[in-house]
Amino acid sequence: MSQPFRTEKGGRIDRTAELTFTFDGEEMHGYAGDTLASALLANGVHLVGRSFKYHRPRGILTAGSEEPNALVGVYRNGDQTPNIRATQVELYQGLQVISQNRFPSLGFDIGAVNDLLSPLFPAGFYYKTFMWPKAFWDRVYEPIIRSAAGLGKPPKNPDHDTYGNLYAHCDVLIAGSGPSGLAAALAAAETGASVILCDEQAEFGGSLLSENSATIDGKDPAVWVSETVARLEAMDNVTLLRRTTAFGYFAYNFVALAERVTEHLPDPDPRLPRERLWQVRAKEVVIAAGAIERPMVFPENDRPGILLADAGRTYLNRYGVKVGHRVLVATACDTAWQAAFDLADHGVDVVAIADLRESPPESLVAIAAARGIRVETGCVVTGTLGRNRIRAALLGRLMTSGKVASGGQVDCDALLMSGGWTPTVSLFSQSRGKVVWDSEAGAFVPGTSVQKERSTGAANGLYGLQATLADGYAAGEGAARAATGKSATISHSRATGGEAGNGGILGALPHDRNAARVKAFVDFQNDVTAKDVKLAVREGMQSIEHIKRYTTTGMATDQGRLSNMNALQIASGALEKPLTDVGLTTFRQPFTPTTFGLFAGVSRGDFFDPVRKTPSHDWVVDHGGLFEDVGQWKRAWYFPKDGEDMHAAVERECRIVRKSVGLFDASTLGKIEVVGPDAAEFLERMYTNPWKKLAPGRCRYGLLLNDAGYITDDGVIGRLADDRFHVTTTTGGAPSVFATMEDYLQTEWPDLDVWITSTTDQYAVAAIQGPKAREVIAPFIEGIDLSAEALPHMSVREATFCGIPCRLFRISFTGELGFEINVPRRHGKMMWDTLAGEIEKHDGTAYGTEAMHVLRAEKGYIIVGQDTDGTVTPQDAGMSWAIGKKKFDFVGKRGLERPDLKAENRKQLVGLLTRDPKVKLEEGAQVTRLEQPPIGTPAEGHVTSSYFSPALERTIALAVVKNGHALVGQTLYVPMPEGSIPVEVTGTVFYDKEGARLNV
Amino acid sequence: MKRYSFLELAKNAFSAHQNWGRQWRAPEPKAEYDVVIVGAGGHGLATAYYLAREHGIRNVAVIEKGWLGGGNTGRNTTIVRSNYLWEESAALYNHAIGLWQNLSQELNYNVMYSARGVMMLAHTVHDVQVSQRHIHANRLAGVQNEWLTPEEAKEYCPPLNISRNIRYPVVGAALQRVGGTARHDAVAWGYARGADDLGVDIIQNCAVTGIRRGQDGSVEGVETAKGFIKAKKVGVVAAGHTSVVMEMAGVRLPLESFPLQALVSEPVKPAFPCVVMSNTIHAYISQSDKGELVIGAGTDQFVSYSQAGGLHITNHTIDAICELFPHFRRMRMLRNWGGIVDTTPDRSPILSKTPVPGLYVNCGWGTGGFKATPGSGHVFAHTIAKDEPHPINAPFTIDRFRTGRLIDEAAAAAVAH
Amino acid sequence: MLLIYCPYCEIERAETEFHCGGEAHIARPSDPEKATDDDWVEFLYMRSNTKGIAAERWRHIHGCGRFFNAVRDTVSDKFLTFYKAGDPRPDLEALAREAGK
Amino acid sequence: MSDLLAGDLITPDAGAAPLLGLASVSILKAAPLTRLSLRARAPSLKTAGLAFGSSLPTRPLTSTTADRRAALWMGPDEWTLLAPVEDLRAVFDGIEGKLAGEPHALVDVSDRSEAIIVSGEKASWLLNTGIFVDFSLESFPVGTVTRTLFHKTPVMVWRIGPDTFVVEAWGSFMDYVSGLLVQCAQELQAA
Repeated sequence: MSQPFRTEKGGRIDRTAELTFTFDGEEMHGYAGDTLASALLANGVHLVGRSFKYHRPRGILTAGSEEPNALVGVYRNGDQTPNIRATQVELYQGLQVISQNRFPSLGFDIGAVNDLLSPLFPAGFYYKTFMWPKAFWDRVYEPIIRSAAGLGKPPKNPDHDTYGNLYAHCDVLIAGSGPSGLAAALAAAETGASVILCDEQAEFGGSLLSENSATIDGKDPAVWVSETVARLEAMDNVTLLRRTTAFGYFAYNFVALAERVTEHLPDPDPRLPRERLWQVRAKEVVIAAGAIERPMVFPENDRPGILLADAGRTYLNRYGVKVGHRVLVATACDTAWQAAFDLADHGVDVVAIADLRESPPESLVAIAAARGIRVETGCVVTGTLGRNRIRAALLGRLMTSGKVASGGQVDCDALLMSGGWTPTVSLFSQSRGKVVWDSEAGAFVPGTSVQKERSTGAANGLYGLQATLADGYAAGEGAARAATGKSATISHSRATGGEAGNGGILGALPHDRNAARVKAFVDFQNDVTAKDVKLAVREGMQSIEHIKRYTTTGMATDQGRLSNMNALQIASGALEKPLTDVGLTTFRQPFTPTTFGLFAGVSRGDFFDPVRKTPSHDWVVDHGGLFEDVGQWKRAWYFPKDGEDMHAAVERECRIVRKSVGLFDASTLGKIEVVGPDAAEFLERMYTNPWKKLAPGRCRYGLLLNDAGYITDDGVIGRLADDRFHVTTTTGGAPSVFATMEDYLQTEWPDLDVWITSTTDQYAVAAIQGPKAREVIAPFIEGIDLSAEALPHMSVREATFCGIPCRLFRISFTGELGFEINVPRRHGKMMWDTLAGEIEKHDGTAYGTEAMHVLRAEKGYIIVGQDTDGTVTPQDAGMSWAIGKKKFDFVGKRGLERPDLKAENRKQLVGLLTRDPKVKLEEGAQVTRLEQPPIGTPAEGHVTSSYFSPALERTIALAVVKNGHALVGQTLYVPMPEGSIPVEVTGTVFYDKEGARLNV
Repeated sequence: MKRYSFLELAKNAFSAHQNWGRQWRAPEPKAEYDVVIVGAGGHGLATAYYLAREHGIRNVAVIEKGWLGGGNTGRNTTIVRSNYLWEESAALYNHAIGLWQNLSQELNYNVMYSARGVMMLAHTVHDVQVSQRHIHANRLAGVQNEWLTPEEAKEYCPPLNISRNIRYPVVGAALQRVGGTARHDAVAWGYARGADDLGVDIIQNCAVTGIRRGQDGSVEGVETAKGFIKAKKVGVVAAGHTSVVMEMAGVRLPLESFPLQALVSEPVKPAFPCVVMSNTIHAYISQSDKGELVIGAGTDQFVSYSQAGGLHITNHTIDAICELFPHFRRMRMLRNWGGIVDTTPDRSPILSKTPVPGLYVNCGWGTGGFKATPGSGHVFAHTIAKDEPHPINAPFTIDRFRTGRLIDEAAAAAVAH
Repeated sequence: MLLIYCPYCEIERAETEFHCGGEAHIARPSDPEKATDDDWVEFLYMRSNTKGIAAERWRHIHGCGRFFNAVRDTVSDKFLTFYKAGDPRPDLEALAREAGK
Repeated sequence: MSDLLAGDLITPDAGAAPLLGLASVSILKAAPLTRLSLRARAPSLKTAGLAFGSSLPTRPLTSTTADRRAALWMGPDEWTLLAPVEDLRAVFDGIEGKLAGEPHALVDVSDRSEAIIVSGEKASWLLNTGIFVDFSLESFPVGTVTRTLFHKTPVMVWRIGPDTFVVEAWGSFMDYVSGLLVQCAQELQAA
C-alpha cells in the first residue's frame, strides 16, 4: 500500500510485516517496528493535534517521550486512553487512534478561533477579567474555559486491566541504554554486580539505532548494540527492562520504574498486567538518560512539518521515513547538518541549510557542497507559511548590527531545526542534586551528587560517540566498584565517527518582524510564546517560578524538557540578569506521565484493603446476615428475616436476647496477653483502674486514657494468674492500644519485667448473652462449675469447650447473664456452629453489632469513639468510679488535672428521653437550651447514641451536654429542620438500673 | 493601580500588551516599619493587605525568604470549605468563605473562586454518625452542609463509584455547596498586588535570620539577609518554617512540620464537576480549570523540611482515588510535588499573640490552610493592629494546649468501636 | 521511602516496616504530683521541630517491634546514626560536623 | 520436604487443596503447628532452649532447628518456638516449669497465624510482588526469618530452602496474603 514518504530501503522496520491502523477513522498502513508517529509520517500525515489554548494545528515535533504535540487517544477494548504520545505508540495490527482537542475535526477546528482572538489572550489574561458580573464566573466563564481547556477526553469506562508490582534490589541500576548506558551496563555486569538496565523505548540502543555515520569496533552501531544486548542477556546477574521508564528518583537510591508490559501487543494475554511498577533500591545508579534537542524559537515555529533535526534523522534512519520531499534545515548546531546529509543521500531535496552561525565548520560546508546543498550562514528563519502544514519559510540574514534583514522565502514541505542539545537532567534533579551551568556545553549539567548516583554520557553534558562510550564504561565500572567493591577488566569498544557537535542557541531568535505581534513558541503544548515570557517579566514576575506559573511555560506534559532553557534565556534577557541568576525550576517526578493504575497496583477491589473475617463469617452469609465495616473487619451487623428491615430485625434480636438468649461474634475485639512478674504493675500504670488486688479468676472493666487525660479505649481485663492478664480492647482500637502499650513499656518503663503479646487472632470469641446463656453453654463446657456462686459476674476461667481448651469469661455487654468463650481460632467455626445450633433449641438468636449497640445503650454502657470522641474525660463520661484514686500515677492522671479538664461547664454524658416516646433523635443532632435557637447559638452538646429500645418500648438516647450531670430532670431541645424536639435529661442507665439481671 | 477589566485587556491588545505595569514593586527594605510580616504566602500577604486596608497601617513590609506564594500557597490542592465541626472552627472558616465570595472584586484580581461544591464521603456507620454530627452542628452555626444519599452523591458527581461491592462502599456524603476551589497563585498575586498598591513593601529573596528583642523583652525588629529592619510589631506567618522563625525569638510552639504531597494528572476535558474528599480512605480530588485532576495525598510520618514525600504515600492515595473513580485508573500522573505543613496537636491553627510583646504568630494550619486565607489574614491583621484577637480567633491561642481547651477536629472524628 | 537501619535486627529495611515515634529524649515527668501544667504541656506537645540535625524515635513495628533512636537531618532526610533505646543521645553537633553540615 | 529446614515440622496441610500449582511456583497451606511466643532475657535463654529442645538463636533474623523443633529469632528478647501441634501442652509446661522464677513471658499463639509454603524457582519473585526485602541468597540465606510487610499486611517470612519460603500471617489476614500471591502469579501462566 502507499506510504508515500517511506524510503526505498533501510531502517529497522520489518517491511515484510505490513500492519493496518486507523487515525481518526482513516485506514493507513505501516510496518512492524514503526511507532505511530513514524507510520503517520510515512503516510504523509504531519497534522496530528491541536494546541491547548489557541487550537493551532500541530504536527509531530520529536521522536521521543518529550513530544508535546502529537498526543492522541488510543482505543482498546471499547475505550480510549487520552494523551498518549504518538512517538511512543508501537504500531500493531488494528491499532485505533484519534486526535484530540479539536471539534468537529482535526482539519477544521472551531476552537481555532482562539488563535484569531489571541491578542486578547496573553499570558495570565484570565486573572484580569471574567470578574463581572460576579455570579458569572462559575456559571458562565468557567464552564467555557474548562471545556476549551484539557487535551484528550478521559476514559469512559472502568479499567479492567491489571497492574503489577515488583520490589527489587540491585547493585547498579542504569537508566538509559544509549552508548553510555550500554557500556555502563556491560562494565558493571562483568564485575558480577547485579545490574538492572532499563530504557523507555522498545529497543535498547538509544541514539545508536539511528546512527549511520559512525562505527563501533568497525561495525555498524546497530550491530554493536545487538551484540552487546545479547551479551547482557546471557548474564544471570543482569535484568533487562525494555519499555521501562525510570520515572521517579527518591531518597536512599529508591528509584521507581514503569514497565509497559502489554500496551504494544495487539491482543495481549489478559493474565498479563498492563504495566508493572518496579520499586528498586539500588546501591548505585547510573543515569544515562541522554540529551534532547532544543527547538528554535522563531515566529510560527509550530507548524506541522516542523520537526527537530534529530527527530527527522531518526525517522529516516531508524524507521525509513522521510519527513518531507523538500526539507529546509535550520540550525545553530553541527549535528543537524548530518540530518541534512542523510536526507540528501535518500534523495530528499534539501532546499537549504540555514545556519545561524557565521562560520560553521568548513568540513560540514564542504560535505554540503559535495551534495549540492545550498548553505546559508548567519541566517535565521523569521517565519513560516502554510496552514495545516508548512509550505514555505522566511529567511533572515543576521547583520553585524544585530538586526535581521529579510533573506527571502524558501518553499519547503518540512523544516528540521536544531537549537542545540539539552542534557536530560530530570532524574539527577529528582535525586536532589543541583545542576551547574557548563558554559562550554551551553547547558546545565549535573553538579555534585547528593545520592549514590552518577550521570554519564550526553546526560552529563558529554557529546561525541567515543567520548560517551568511554564515559559509560567508566561509569559502569565506578558504580560497580562503589556498590560491591569488585572490579573487572573488560575490553572497551571504540567508536569512530559520530563526532561531538558544536554550537547551539538559547532563547528567541532575532527576526525582522514585530516581536509584539508574532508568535514564536517556547512551550508548544501550552501555547506559551516568547512575548508571553516577556510580558510576565514586565508585570513584575521576577522569579522563574513566577514566570512559569504566570505563563504556564514548562507546565505541559513534557514538564518543560523542551522549553525550559529557551524560556530561561528569554527571561534572563528581559530581566537583564545572567541566566544563572534567574534560577531553574525543579524537575519533579514523574519523568514522563505515569498511569494512575500503576501506582494503585494490586490495591483494588477486595484487595484494596485486607478484609478481616471471623470464623463465623460464612455462617453469617448463609443465614442472611449483613456486615458492617469496622476498621478492616467485617462484623455481622444484623440478621434480617422474612423481609424485615433493619429496624425490625434489630428489635427482634434485642427482644430475644432479653427474653431467652443471643449469640454474638466478639472475635474482632482486640486481645492482648500481658505476662510477667510486673504484669499487674504495668496495667496499674496504663489503665485508670487499680489492678494489683484483682484476684486471679476475676475480671474488671478497664478504662484507658491518653496522657492528655481523654478516654481512648476500654475493655474487660481478666486475671488468669498472678503474672498473666487477658486484656480486651475495642475492635478499632486494638492496633493503637497495643502500640501505645509497647511505647510506654519500652521507652518509659523498660525496667518492668512484663511483656505484651497480641492474641487478637489467636482466639475466636462467642458471646452468649441472655437469661438462658448458662443453659446454652453448659452442655459443652467441662472442667468448671458454671453456677452463679462458683462463677459470679466478672469472672474468668480456663475450661474446655467440646474438649477444646478455652478461656471462659462471665461478662456482659447487654446487662443480661453473659458468657464469652475464647477458643483457638481454628476451632472457632466449630464453636460457632455448635452454639448456633444450641441457641435454636432455646428460641435464641444470633445478633449483630446493631442490636449489641441498642442493648448496651439500654444499660448506659459507652462505646468509645461513639459516645466519646477524644475530648471526653472519665468524669465527663460519669466514670469517675473507674479511677484508682490512690494510685501514684497512670497514663492520663496528670493530664486530668489541667485547668480545662476540671473546668465547670464541661460536656458530660447523660441520657435523653424525648417527650414523645416514638420520636427517635438523630445521632449527631445538637442539643440546645432554647427551643428556637437563633443561628450561631453554640450548642450545649450533641446526641451520641440513639435507638428505639424494645425493652423500654420507647426511644432512648445518650448525649454529651454541658454540665449535663447537673441538668438531670430538666428539659432541653434538639432543634431539627422540621422543628425542635423537647427532651428530658436523665441518667445514662435506662434498663435494670440495679443490675439484677446480671447477677443470676 | 491600573484596574483590570475586559475593556482594559482589549485596549492593551491594541498595544500588544506592551503597557501593562508591574503587579507589585520590588522595593529595597526601609530601615523601619510599623509592622513586619515574616512570610509572603497567602496568609501573610492577606494580613498585610488587611492591615493597610482595614486598619490604615500602611508602613508594612512582608519579608519572604524565597518568592511570594512559593510555599504551601502555591503547592496545595486549593480546596475551600467551612463545614468544620466545632463552632470555633466553623466561625473561622465561614468568615473566610464570606470573604472568598467577593475576593476577586475586592482585589480586582480574578482568584477564580468556584463554588462547585465539596462533597465528603461516608463509608461506614461511624462515618455517617460523624457526618451527621457535622451537618447538625453546621446548621446550628449557620454553616451550609447537607446530607446526600449515595444516589444523590452520584448525581452530583457522576464519576463516583457507588457500587455496594467495593471494599468501602459509599454510604452517603456531606455536601457543602458553597465550598469549592480557587486559583492558588492568583490569591497570592492578588493580595500582593493589592497590598503593594496600598504601600506595603513586599521584599522577596530576603531571609529572616533573627528576631531582635529589647531589654523589656518586646520585639524590636528582624535581622534579615538585607540587614536589620526595625519594626514595632512582627507577625510570623511562616507555615512549615514557623518553629524555625519563632525559635529566633525564643518561643517554643507545639508544632511539627511534615511533608505533604499533591499531584496532578495530565489535563483532560471536563470530567469532574466538584471536589470530593474521603477521610476514611484518604483521598481528595477536583479538576482544575486547565483540566488536570488535582489530587491531595497524605503526609509522611516524620518531621521533614525536604518538600519530598514518599512514593508509598502516593500509591495509597491513588489506589483510593481509583477505587472511587475506577475509570481514572488509565489517567496519568503529570506532576507530583511536596510541601511542608505545620501541624498542631489538635489540628487547629494558632492565631495569637505570643509571650513576647509585639510578636504575633499565625501557624499550624496543617493540611488545610488555603481555604482560610482571607479569613486568617483578616483576623490576624486585627490581632496585630489592636494587639488583641478578633473574637473569631480568640479561641486559637497557644495557651489552649496548657489548659487543655483544645479545638480538636481530628479527635472528633475518632475511629474506634 | 526512607531506608532505615534497625540496630536490633542489624539490617536496613524500607521505611514502611517502621513507625516514627517523633522527637526522641522527651522524658515523661516521673512524678505527676510535682509536674506543673507547663511541664505537662512541654511533655505532651512542645516539640523542637528542628530544621537540621535531630534525634527521633522509630519503632520497627513490622520487624522486631523494638523502639530505637535515630539522628536525621530533616532537610535532606539523611540519617546520621542509629542507636538503641536507652543509649545516650549522641553529640548532635559532632555528628553534624562529621556530615559536613 | 526432607531437604528443607524443619522438614519434619513444616508440612503441607493434607486436607487442603494447593492454592497454586504452577511449574515455577506453588503455594500450599501448611498444617497447624504449635507456636509459642517466648519473651525472655539473656540469662534464661540456655535454660529455655534446653527445655524447648532446640537452642534459641541470638543472631538477628536467624533460626535454629532440631528434632521437630524450630526456634525463630523475632527480636532481641523475642522468639517464636515451633513444635508439632500435639506437643503444645508438653512444650508449654516444660518451658514454664524450667523458667519458673525467671522473668519471662510465654504465650500460646498457635492459632494466631496461618502459614503457607511458597516454593519454586519463582518463589522469591512472587514474594517480591508485595515484599520489599532482598531475597537473594547472599542477603537472605536459608534459615533467615523476618517479619515484614506484604502490601498492606504484616507477615513473617522464613526461608527453609533455596526456593522455599514459609509465609505466615495472622489468621484474619491470610486470605489477603494468599489471595494476592495467587493473583500475582497469574501472569506466570501467560505466554
